Amino acid sequence: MAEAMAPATRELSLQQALNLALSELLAEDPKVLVFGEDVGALGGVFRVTDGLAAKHGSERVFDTPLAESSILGLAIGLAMAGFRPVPEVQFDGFAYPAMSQIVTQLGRMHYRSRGALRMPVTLRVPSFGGIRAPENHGESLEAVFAHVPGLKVACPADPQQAYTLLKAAVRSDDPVIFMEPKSRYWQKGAVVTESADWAGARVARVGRHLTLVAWGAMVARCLQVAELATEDGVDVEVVDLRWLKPIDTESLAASVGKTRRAVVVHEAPLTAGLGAEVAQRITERCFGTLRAPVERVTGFDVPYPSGDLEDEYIPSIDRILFGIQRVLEYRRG
Amino acid sequence: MAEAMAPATRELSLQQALNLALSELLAEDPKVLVFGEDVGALGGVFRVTDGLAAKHGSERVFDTPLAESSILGLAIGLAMAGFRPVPEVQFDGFAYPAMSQIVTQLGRMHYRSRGALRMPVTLRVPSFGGIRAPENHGESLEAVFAHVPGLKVACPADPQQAYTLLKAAVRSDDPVIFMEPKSRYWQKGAVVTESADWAGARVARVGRHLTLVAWGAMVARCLQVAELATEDGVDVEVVDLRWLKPIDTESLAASVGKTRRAVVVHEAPLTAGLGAEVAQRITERCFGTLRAPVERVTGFDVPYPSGDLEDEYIPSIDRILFGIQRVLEYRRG
Amino acid sequence: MQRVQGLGRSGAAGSAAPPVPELPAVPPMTAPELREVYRLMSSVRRLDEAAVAWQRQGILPAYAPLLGQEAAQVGSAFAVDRERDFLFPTYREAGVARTLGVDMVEYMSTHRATWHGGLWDAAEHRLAPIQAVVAGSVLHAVGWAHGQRLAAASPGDPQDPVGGLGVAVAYLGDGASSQGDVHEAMNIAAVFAAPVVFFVQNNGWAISVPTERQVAGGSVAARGAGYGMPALRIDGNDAEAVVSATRRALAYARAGRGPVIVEAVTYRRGPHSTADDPGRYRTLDDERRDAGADPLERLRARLLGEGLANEAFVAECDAAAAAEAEAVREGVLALGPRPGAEMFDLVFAEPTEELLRQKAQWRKESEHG
Amino acid sequence: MQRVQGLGRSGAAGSAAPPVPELPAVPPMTAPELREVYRLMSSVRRLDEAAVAWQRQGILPAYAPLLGQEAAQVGSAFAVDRERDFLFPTYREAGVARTLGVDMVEYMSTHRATWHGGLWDAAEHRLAPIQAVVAGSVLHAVGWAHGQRLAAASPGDPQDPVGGLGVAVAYLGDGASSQGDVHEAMNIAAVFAAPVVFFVQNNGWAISVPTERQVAGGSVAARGAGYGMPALRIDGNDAEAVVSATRRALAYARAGRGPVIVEAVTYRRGPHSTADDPGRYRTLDDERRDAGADPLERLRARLLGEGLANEAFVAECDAAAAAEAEAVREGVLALGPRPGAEMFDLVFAEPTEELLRQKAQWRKESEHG
Ligand SMILES: Cc1ncc(C[n+]2csc(CCOP(=O)(O)OP(=O)(O)O)c2C)c(N)n1
Ligand SMILES: Cc1ncc(C[n+]2csc(CCOP(=O)(O)OP(=O)(O)O)c2C)c(N)n1
Ligand SMILES: [Mg+2]
Ligand SMILES: [Mg+2]
Repeated sequence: MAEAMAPATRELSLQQALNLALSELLAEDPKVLVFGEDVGALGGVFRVTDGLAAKHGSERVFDTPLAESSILGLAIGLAMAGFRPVPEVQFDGFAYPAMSQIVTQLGRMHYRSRGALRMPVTLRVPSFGGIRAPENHGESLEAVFAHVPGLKVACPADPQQAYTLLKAAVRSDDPVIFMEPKSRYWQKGAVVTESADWAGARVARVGRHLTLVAWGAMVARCLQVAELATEDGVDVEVVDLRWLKPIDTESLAASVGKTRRAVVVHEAPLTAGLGAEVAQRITERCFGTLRAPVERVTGFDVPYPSGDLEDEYIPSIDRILFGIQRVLEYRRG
Repeated sequence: MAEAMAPATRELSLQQALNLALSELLAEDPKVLVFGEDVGALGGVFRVTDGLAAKHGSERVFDTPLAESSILGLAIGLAMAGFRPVPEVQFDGFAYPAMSQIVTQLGRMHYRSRGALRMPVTLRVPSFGGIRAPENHGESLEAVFAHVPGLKVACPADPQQAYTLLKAAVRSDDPVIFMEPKSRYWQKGAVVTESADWAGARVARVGRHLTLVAWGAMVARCLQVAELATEDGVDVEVVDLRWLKPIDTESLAASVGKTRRAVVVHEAPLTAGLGAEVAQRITERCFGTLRAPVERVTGFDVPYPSGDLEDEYIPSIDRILFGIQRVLEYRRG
Repeated sequence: MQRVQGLGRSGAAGSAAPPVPELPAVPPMTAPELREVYRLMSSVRRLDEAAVAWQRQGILPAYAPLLGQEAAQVGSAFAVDRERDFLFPTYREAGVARTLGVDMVEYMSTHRATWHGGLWDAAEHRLAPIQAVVAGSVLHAVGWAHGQRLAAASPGDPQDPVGGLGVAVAYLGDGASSQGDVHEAMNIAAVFAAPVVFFVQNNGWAISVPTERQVAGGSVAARGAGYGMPALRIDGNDAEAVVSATRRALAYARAGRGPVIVEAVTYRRGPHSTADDPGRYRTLDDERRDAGADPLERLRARLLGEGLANEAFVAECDAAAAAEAEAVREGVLALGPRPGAEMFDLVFAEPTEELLRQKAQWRKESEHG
Repeated sequence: MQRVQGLGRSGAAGSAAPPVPELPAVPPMTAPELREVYRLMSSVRRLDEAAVAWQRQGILPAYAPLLGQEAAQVGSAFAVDRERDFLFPTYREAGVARTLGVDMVEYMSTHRATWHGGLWDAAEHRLAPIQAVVAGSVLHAVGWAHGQRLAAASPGDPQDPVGGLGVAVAYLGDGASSQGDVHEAMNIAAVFAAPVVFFVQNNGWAISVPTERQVAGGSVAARGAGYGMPALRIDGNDAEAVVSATRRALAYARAGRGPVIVEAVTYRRGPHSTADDPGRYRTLDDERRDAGADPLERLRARLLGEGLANEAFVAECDAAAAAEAEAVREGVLALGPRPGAEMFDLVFAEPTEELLRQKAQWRKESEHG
């Protein structure tokens, strides 16, 4: 334990890991700015920006009026002026009012200006469900973001990934949508601050019989499922996709090339969800070896429901196990 | 020819077919309203609403100020007041400023209100590229719309479909996003006005060796490709998806169950495009009989380009033929 | 159409402020009306305080208190015509719902995480579902209102509809006023002369951001002039001021003359929600200084001072409020989760095969009990 | 913070219009300046008319003429500091681009369908790419402007930055003013005191919709007061009025005092674009009545009338404009399509494997020539 806590390793919650990364980013580059609704004195409704205004100044960490299109528009203009903005929209569902700025402006300004105007913007979006929140506070927009040309999309699953991916995102000269799994903000884990492992997907658990592909809060659930599956003698590999755009197809193909079976899990609705893309990429690369069609265990094609029903909506351990079973029991018709 | 032109059949352009359908809908139901930017005196920038204000009155066919979120917000409020609104956003790219109203309001009001407030709204969206238009006037948003709970999505490929689907959409008590292939507005075809064939997908050409799945302007292109393919002895079936949500999986499975090979074609970018969903549905249903992974021939993951480059971006006949070839030549590795 | 209106022939500069019409006057409130408003405000105060307690007791996962805004909410809803107007609330409108006669168990069901939007019938009660998107329903109000004009049009002069128009009341906060949708709504309402009252509760805060760092110029009502729209900025803690201002605005809109802004200046005495920690952004001293007089106490003092009611009446209101809160508590406790099948069944008016298939799969894999 | 500002202790109603500061005065334009503006306007007029002709000749797929708006465009761009200000155009700003010295072949490349946004270097010329989304870049101007404050902050008083701030000029039309983003931009700019000039060309039309069915109250400038923001509504066909108003606005913003609206009232004499058919929504009589005096002719008459220039100067400007238009025509004709590889190479600053793969596939299956 004493060794595990070497200087560069700390035990942090996902929210603390993000806070630390932001604070270090603000310290290392005077061009970094953090802003959004209630990110200043309040420290954000999830406290991700807690203390940053006090430490780095209220010019560099500032509250905006309540207007998401503006938050993105400001970020784009600030990037044009040479800054490296890290804006926040308070909840996933409030990315919609900013959608025109995200799609037609943020994702296109570098291209439109033929590279004259860089967009090193990292948009933080507390995402996904699982916390019994009000309506439109539990959205999963990854399929929408991943479809938009000119954006990159990252999604950490644990404190280490949160720290490492946020640093990589903010240091990137391209726009990154950074989707934070809000139901995991308070989960603790060891964080190695000098980790250089941030590119592509990540094998979160090695296994032989079947690959579960997930991101965000579903990674921890899939790891639980994997433990349960061992009881039936099924050895599950869990791939944490991490970057939802561009997708690390090589890692998916490597894993499923070995296991020959895959289930992709996400909270977003089924139809046109990112699971279709992941499944199709796996199928394209592993068609000859796949033993069953890739299964999808996802949210349903319904509005994200109220707290009482959210466990019915989010892929449960049972539903993921059913999905695994369908793949294992598949027989060519 | 004289017989084909029986009273109920007319030779109309796609834009005229839409105009006729709207005029008949306005006449049959006093609750139908048509509105948007420049839809009144001007008759819409594509003349789809030409003459409707003069004929049905400028209360029922009216211009709005230049604000797309408002156009949707008005539609929702008018639906709450018992109307059957048929709003237009002038071009695909201007659905983005209305995205919050579309996703969090239009798609959810029926659910949120437990059915007390119906949303019989048909949002007309001139869509897709191919007309050398300015930036953000050539977007393909079907994957985004199809992912949104609470919406239905229709997309006609020719004048007959335009007429029939628009009637079905407006008469539906649910919100329908109606994507009009703007590059086909001036294409003529026979329109049977009493057609009852509007549900599900449609086999646009019967074939034995391979299924091409497409929608909108890509249907005509796939029909061309099918003719060319006969020269190589390949008999291609073309499925016009028509409803992009819900997807008619049965018809896809029936076609590919027979041909055992499929290519899906769309203009939208590859990643997280609707092609992934279509491919995955086919794979789920036909895994045992499929001879090759479903191929996708799509736009690239880049912003829709300027006129000079659009033929490089939109799936060309050559690129679709390459896709067909990859499927036909596929050998299990 | 002369396009350079506002510029004289000389082309001299100016800002071309459009003329803003006057609102009609309304008679002062009667004593029974004032008593009724007091009764409603007592009931709302008790319910609101109770809901905060229920959250602490684990009965509600979260709640957004309206403490201090009772006069604004009860007063505005009291003024409407419950037969023909239609109200569009935010997530902090328990006082509006109660005044309209909505079943408060059905209202609290939102905060109980039973059903987003609440369980009441929005069409029947003429109160739209709870709106979690800030400013999300302001445009709906304009659309609904424009619909009243369209329905009233035909023969007569739409400027003077027979019997008057139904009016939409759009509730919004100071924070919401920053959203683009609010500008769009005000502009369109004015262009269309739609019968809408934009009822702004300026309670000083949008979570942690005070009005002066939110609303340029400091007043939402001040924006009316730019649209040529009448606007009233009133003491939102004075129940009669709220009722009268809303009545004036409603009368104007009802007559087909167009939209009005009413900005009720009040104070959010509690936290933003039960999850909030106001100590991070304001002090107790700030609160004491800024909150002003309590609206319920003010009305009580007036009723007693002017002899419009006596202590017995006040006590009776208190007792009724306590009994009501207790009944609501029991109702809320008895609220079970909605059947999971509603997730699928309530999405569309015309169900799809796809959702029926998904429901069947859900039943097979997840249905509990 | 006193939250009931605008309400007296009595709680009396009012609309609480915030005080609006005065703009600084500027000296009148000099004769050489007026001549330079005339020279630029002649050049822009000729280029614009030529572009319409090129569209008819099939050289350009489409074009958005600015006929009648030369004074507004040249005048406003003439007033800026080309070293430190930054301008955000719409799709109808050829006059602004020309005045800033942008290569007009690179500008016209947009209308040639060569490259969305145009081929000039936006950072170097301090003119953002052409914006096809109505109101799409107004918020960028506010962000860029806020960046000037942040950069200037540190030691000194940001209210009085050393040497003055760079100012963003956001161009928008009367139609654009209906968009929510414009309100958001004005509100935030005022809250942040960002150095922005909102330069509105109110040309009477948004495609087929006249200003009076678009802009409630009739004036965009009239909205400034609600934000506590100075606003000028000027004769946008009077070149000197435009230059002076823009200079006053720039001086105010440059001094760190905040944003300003300048509404230049002008007229879109031509169609919305070469694809438009104005005969469907306005008559030639309307046009004659509403357009007012031609801005180029007005300035010419003034220069000649006041002896600030002679006929030879006018002829020289004409000749130069004609030669320039011919040179641009040749340049535009010589514009080849951009290499398809740019579709992939210009998306990101840091390329991705995925796009390299897609580019390779494109090369294999589609590359022509
Ligand atoms: C579009 C949107 N953005 C952000 C939020 C998160 N949020 C909920 S309430 C709130 C503050 C609202 O302030 P105001 O409009 O003044 O209303 P109040 O809470 O004071 O009643 C915020 C930022 C939201 N619900 N919707
Ligand atoms: C967001 C958006 N909606 C609609 C359009 C289509 N459109 C292009 S120009 C225009 C009218 C703009 O009017 P205005 O702002 O007055 O500028 P003007 O054309 O008169 O210069 C419209 C509706 C668009 N480009 N962007
Ligand atoms: Mg507030
Ligand atoms: Mg205009």
